[in-house]
Amino acid sequence: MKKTASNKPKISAEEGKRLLHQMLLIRRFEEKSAEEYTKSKIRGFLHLYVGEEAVAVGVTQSLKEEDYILSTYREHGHALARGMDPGEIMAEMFGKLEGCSMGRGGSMHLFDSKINFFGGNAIVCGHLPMAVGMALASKKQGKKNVTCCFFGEGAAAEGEFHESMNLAALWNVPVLFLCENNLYAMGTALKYTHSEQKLEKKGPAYGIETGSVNGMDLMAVMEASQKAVDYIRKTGKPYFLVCYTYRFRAHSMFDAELYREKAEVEKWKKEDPIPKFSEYLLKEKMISAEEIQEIEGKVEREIEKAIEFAENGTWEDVKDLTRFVYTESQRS
Amino acid sequence: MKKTASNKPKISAEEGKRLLHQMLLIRRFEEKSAEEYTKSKIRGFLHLYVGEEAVAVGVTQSLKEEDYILSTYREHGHALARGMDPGEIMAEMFGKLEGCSMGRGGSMHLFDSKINFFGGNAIVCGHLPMAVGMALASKKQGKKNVTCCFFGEGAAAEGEFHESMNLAALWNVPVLFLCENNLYAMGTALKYTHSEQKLEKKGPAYGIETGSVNGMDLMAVMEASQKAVDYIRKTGKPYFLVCYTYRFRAHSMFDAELYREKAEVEKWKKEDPIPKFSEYLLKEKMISAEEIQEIEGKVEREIEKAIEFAENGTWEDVKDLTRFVYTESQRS
Amino acid sequence: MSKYINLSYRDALKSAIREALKNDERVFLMGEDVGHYGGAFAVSKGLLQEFGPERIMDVPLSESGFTGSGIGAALAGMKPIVEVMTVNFSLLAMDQIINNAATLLHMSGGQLNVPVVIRMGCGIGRQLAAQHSHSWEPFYAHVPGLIVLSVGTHEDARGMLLSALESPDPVILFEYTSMLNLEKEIPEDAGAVDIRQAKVLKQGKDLSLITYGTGVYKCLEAADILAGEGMDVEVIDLRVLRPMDEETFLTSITKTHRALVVEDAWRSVSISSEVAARIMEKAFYELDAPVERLCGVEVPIPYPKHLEDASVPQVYDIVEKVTKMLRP
Amino acid sequence: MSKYINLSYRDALKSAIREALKNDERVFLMGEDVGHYGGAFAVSKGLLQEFGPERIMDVPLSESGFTGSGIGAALAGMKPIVEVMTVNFSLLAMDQIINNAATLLHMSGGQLNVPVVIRMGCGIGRQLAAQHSHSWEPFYAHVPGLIVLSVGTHEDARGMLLSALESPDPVILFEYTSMLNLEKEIPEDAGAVDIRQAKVLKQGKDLSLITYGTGVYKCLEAADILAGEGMDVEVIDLRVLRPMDEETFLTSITKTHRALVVEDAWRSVSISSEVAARIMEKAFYELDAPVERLCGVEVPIPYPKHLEDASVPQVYDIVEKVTKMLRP
Ligand SMILES: Cc1ncc(C[n+]2csc(CCOP(=O)(O)OP(=O)(O)O)c2C)c(N)n1
Ligand SMILES: Cc1ncc(C[n+]2csc(CCOP(=O)(O)OP(=O)(O)O)c2C)c(N)n1
Ligand SMILES: [Mg+2]
Ligand SMILES: [Mg+2]
Repeated sequence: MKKTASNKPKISAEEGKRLLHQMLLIRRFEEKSAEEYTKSKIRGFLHLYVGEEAVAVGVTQSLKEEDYILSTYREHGHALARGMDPGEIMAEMFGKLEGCSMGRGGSMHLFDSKINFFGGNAIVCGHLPMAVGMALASKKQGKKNVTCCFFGEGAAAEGEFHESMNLAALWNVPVLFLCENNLYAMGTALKYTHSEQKLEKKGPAYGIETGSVNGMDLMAVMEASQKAVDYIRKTGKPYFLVCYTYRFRAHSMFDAELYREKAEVEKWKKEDPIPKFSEYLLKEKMISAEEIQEIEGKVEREIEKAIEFAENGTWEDVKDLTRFVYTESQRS
Repeated sequence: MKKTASNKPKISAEEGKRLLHQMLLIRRFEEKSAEEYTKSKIRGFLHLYVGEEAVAVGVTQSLKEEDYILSTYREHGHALARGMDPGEIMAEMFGKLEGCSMGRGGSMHLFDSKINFFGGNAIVCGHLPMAVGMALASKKQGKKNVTCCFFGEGAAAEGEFHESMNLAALWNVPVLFLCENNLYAMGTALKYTHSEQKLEKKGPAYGIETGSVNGMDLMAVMEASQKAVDYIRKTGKPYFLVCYTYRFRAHSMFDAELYREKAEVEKWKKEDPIPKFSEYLLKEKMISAEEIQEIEGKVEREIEKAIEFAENGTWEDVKDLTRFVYTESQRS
Repeated sequence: MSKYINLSYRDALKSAIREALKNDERVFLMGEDVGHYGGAFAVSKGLLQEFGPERIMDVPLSESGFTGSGIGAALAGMKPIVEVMTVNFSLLAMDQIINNAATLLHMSGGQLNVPVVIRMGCGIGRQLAAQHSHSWEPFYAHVPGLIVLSVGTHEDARGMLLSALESPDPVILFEYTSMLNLEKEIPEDAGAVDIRQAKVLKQGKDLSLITYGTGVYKCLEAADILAGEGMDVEVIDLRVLRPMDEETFLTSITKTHRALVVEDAWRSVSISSEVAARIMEKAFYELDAPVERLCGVEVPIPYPKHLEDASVPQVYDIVEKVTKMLRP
Repeated sequence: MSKYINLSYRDALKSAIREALKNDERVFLMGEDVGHYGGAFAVSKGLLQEFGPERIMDVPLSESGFTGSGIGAALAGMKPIVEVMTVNFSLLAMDQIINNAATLLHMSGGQLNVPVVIRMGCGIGRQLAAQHSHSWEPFYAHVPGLIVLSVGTHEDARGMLLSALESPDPVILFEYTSMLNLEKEIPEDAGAVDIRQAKVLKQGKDLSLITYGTGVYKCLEAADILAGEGMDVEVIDLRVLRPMDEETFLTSITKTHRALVVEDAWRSVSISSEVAARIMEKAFYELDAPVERLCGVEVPIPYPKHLEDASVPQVYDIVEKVTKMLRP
């Protein structure tokens, strides 16, 4: 990603295609997951990211390999954007040993330490203190990496948000607090969650540099997160970035969506980041309709491969149930 | 307390004497407590309020009998200002059955439901959620009372502060969050506790009406808290008031005060609210030097009486140890 | 004689909440997603529409804050039902529950009652993995000042909440999410139940199966199978995990002289440890063999079905274990 | 042969922290008031001056936040020593400790180690009343994934932290504030200790006294008195509350055939329940009498000295109980 003078990201055609591919991969992956859920191949809680793809894809563009990422139970998008293997994610959700967490975690607990992806955390807001600690470690070790921590606007009501923001700012550690404000925490609308609904007003209460951005606009997210990450790398300080977004699907597969109007969802679908970005690429002549079809085709094959990988995976032997309760060399 | 047009409190000589008496009662009570501690009559943790008297006395002036008060482990001042019997407090600290909590609680756990004094809470910040709940109850019951919740600036770093502020504002409940910013949480200075040291910047993050005041100035505290309480009574909404104050003594009797300079303490002692208020009364000719002596004498007698009451108290029978683990009529 | 109706565990819970809300205007329900969403597990579905937002309060994610608020409201004369979505999240509210709710009465010398009822979804069985599947009854059963109830049957799903609301002291109510869809017959006029005693659900003379929660129906089923093989076991639902009613199981042992304790919770420092320890202390000379335990495997619960199933005792494990104990 | 030196429990703890900080630059201490104040109980007094604020970090009141940060730092290659001032406040950090520290390794399929050491002041004895006096070892001992150590002796005060820091898995270290000023002789070269096994501190043949924490010196004292009366009891310090070493006490019982478990924690669902249950399961036929328990009274600890003392087993209670058991 190059910058113009105005700091606006300017992308090449090639980059544009790569970004579109990433968003489409997430979208189709999620749709496929829902399908596999109805076939009972995937069980437990399944939280889909459909509609929010521009956030994960946009933010990860500004991150380097050595940066740490922590996310929530709605993390397939972040994992894919980070470059986790779709097959390993699908296998994880199938509960297979070949899954990224050996099938132990399922949809909510994707971990892949080799790409510095630290979950997949399902206690809302429980990973924020850890993120601060990882950034603290980086600082102590003289590393220059950033810790990027995704969480929802619902999470920001938890006490741990307050404690983590304060600690990060007190300690001056390089963490990006990335709030995905999709307006709902399960079925609880923003107005029932926060007395001050403009979440970006919360940063200054900790003296933390703060920004907000339209999370349905990939280029805007890229720009805002690049700015945030640049700031963090330069100063070593935390940054709070609020992305306004929306999930098109239910909270989880259990959700009857009683709490919002269909019309509201439809209205937001007009902001769908994928057609929006495709149109931009088309308009800028960086892509052709055929090329889009090619990408769709590629994504389809990748997902087929992922399913195949998952299907062919193996079940962990029941006798290994207690492996890794403690480190193997240590205790049985 | 009458108001002038400018909303400044204007007090009568009689009120002035009453207020001075209250502050002196707290001061001498605390000094006596320290003495009794060294005599081992009082044990456990003993947190003195010396230096902060103007806050407790100032704030309670704006409260009515039906209002609820919750406080911390540093609560003798609040209890006395509220009108709790000094003898019952001293007996409590002596561990006697005649103490306000039957001797079960000691210095950190003064309770007196007949004057709506709800502790004496020793988990830092643990009483804030309860305060919000009590205010919520008032609202549901159509009561017009205010819940006043005292806590330190250290407490404001806890997650429960964040959650409580948010809940109170979301629910519009009549609670006064009264932050006594004495610059230290045990030995941890404000700058190590809060990334944003201007605590009054935290109110707006919740959309809560916020004020701050010099907590060493009784009249200023009275004015600020009256304004806060008026606002709460009128709107039913919460208010966040930060009082800047200082404790002259150690955090508790265990504290060697390694973390601050003697000179700093001496500097603050020049702001001592008691001489300051006495001088004001003298200057305004509302009191004479002899009358101040009279008050001192009266306070001395009250404290003697309190000690006597405590000394003459009885020890709870060991066989009653498990009383009130459950309500008596319910379980043994 | 009362008529019987078929009811799901969920509907039994819900009907109790409805009745409580109707009977006493001090009662209100607060919790994450209890209102607009209809309850994370649809237990409170429709109640917002019926009772309005003052009685059915959606709260933000802030377990400590809203649980503490429930405690405060109880202090000030209300009768809040606080729903902590699942026990897994209750750790965030544990300070409020233990340091405040369980402690205030004693610490204030008997002045302050905290009549709050805290409901929590509990247990394994929906493949929700290591942060959503725990059985943490043992934590709360350790704490004096709390009344800890385990809703192991449909009668109790219907009745325990109503009784809990009569308590002047804080009650923790464990509801088992894996049982929500399970239907059973209960008397049409079922209502408040005793919340002081364990209950013998099936008489037997060969061995006492002592359990609670999801163990109850599993043990009853096992008892049926065992009966078919000529083994006559007694099934006891502990129901009240604190203060524990030991009379019921001690009496049982004077008849059967053998016991197996079954629970989903992790084995060490658990309800079953306590039961075994009490039998040891008070019925040692009645025992023909050591009391044994079938508990959850000590592992953060894994996601895949076969591993999840293997993490807690199943009916066949119970049958096998009892058979071994009776026909070694 | 090594020389012996006289050391307070506090100084033993402190010397271990100092040594750890010196030996490994990944080690740092974080906690409320560990720095400028010198530690709530003066355990870390002077260390800030010696090691500077990067290694001795004062943190704001935010138990969940800083404990979680310690866990995160451990994940990222550091070796943090987190001090939670006392176990009473640890409820605020319990979600981090259990849902993260104890769970991540298993849940990630073995990828993520959390080598954090969490120290907590624990126990009764300073008249700090109901919110500051608890013995909550049982909560943590219930949780797989944690290693839970109880520092009952000066050797362990000196050595357990050093060993804990070698563990790739999270360790909870309970230190007893009532023992801080107590001086004992320990070998001058005392260092790291085994953290897998219980320890027989005194041999005996008439009865096994099984205990931990503040119970250790109390039981040793009781054993002395009992010896004077011709009763020869064996004293076992459990030390490792999780994973519990049962071999040591089971072996002891094959010799003594009688046991009394002593602890300050509340009786129900406690360490002693677990010990009794295991003896029941695995040494039933060795027993000449039921295992008994002397535990904390189930009450939020009251402030006055006489009631506080009455809340936990004292030496004379132990002597009395053992005497009753041996000479009924
Ligand atoms: C501590 C905790 N409380 C409750 C839950 C149940 N829960 C799971 S997701 C969720 C909503 C979170 O909303 P938000 O943070 O906005 O993230 P989103 O799901 O919208 O991405 C809730 C209440 C949980 N997992 N953890
Ligand atoms: C949750 C919790 N953590 C730690 C403590 C120990 N502690 C008692 S008072 C205190 C400092 C509180 O400072 P502040 O809130 O500013 O109140 P102040 O004592 O200055 O009045 C600490 C750390 C506690 N009681 N509760
Ligand atoms: Mg959301
Ligand atoms: Mg302070």
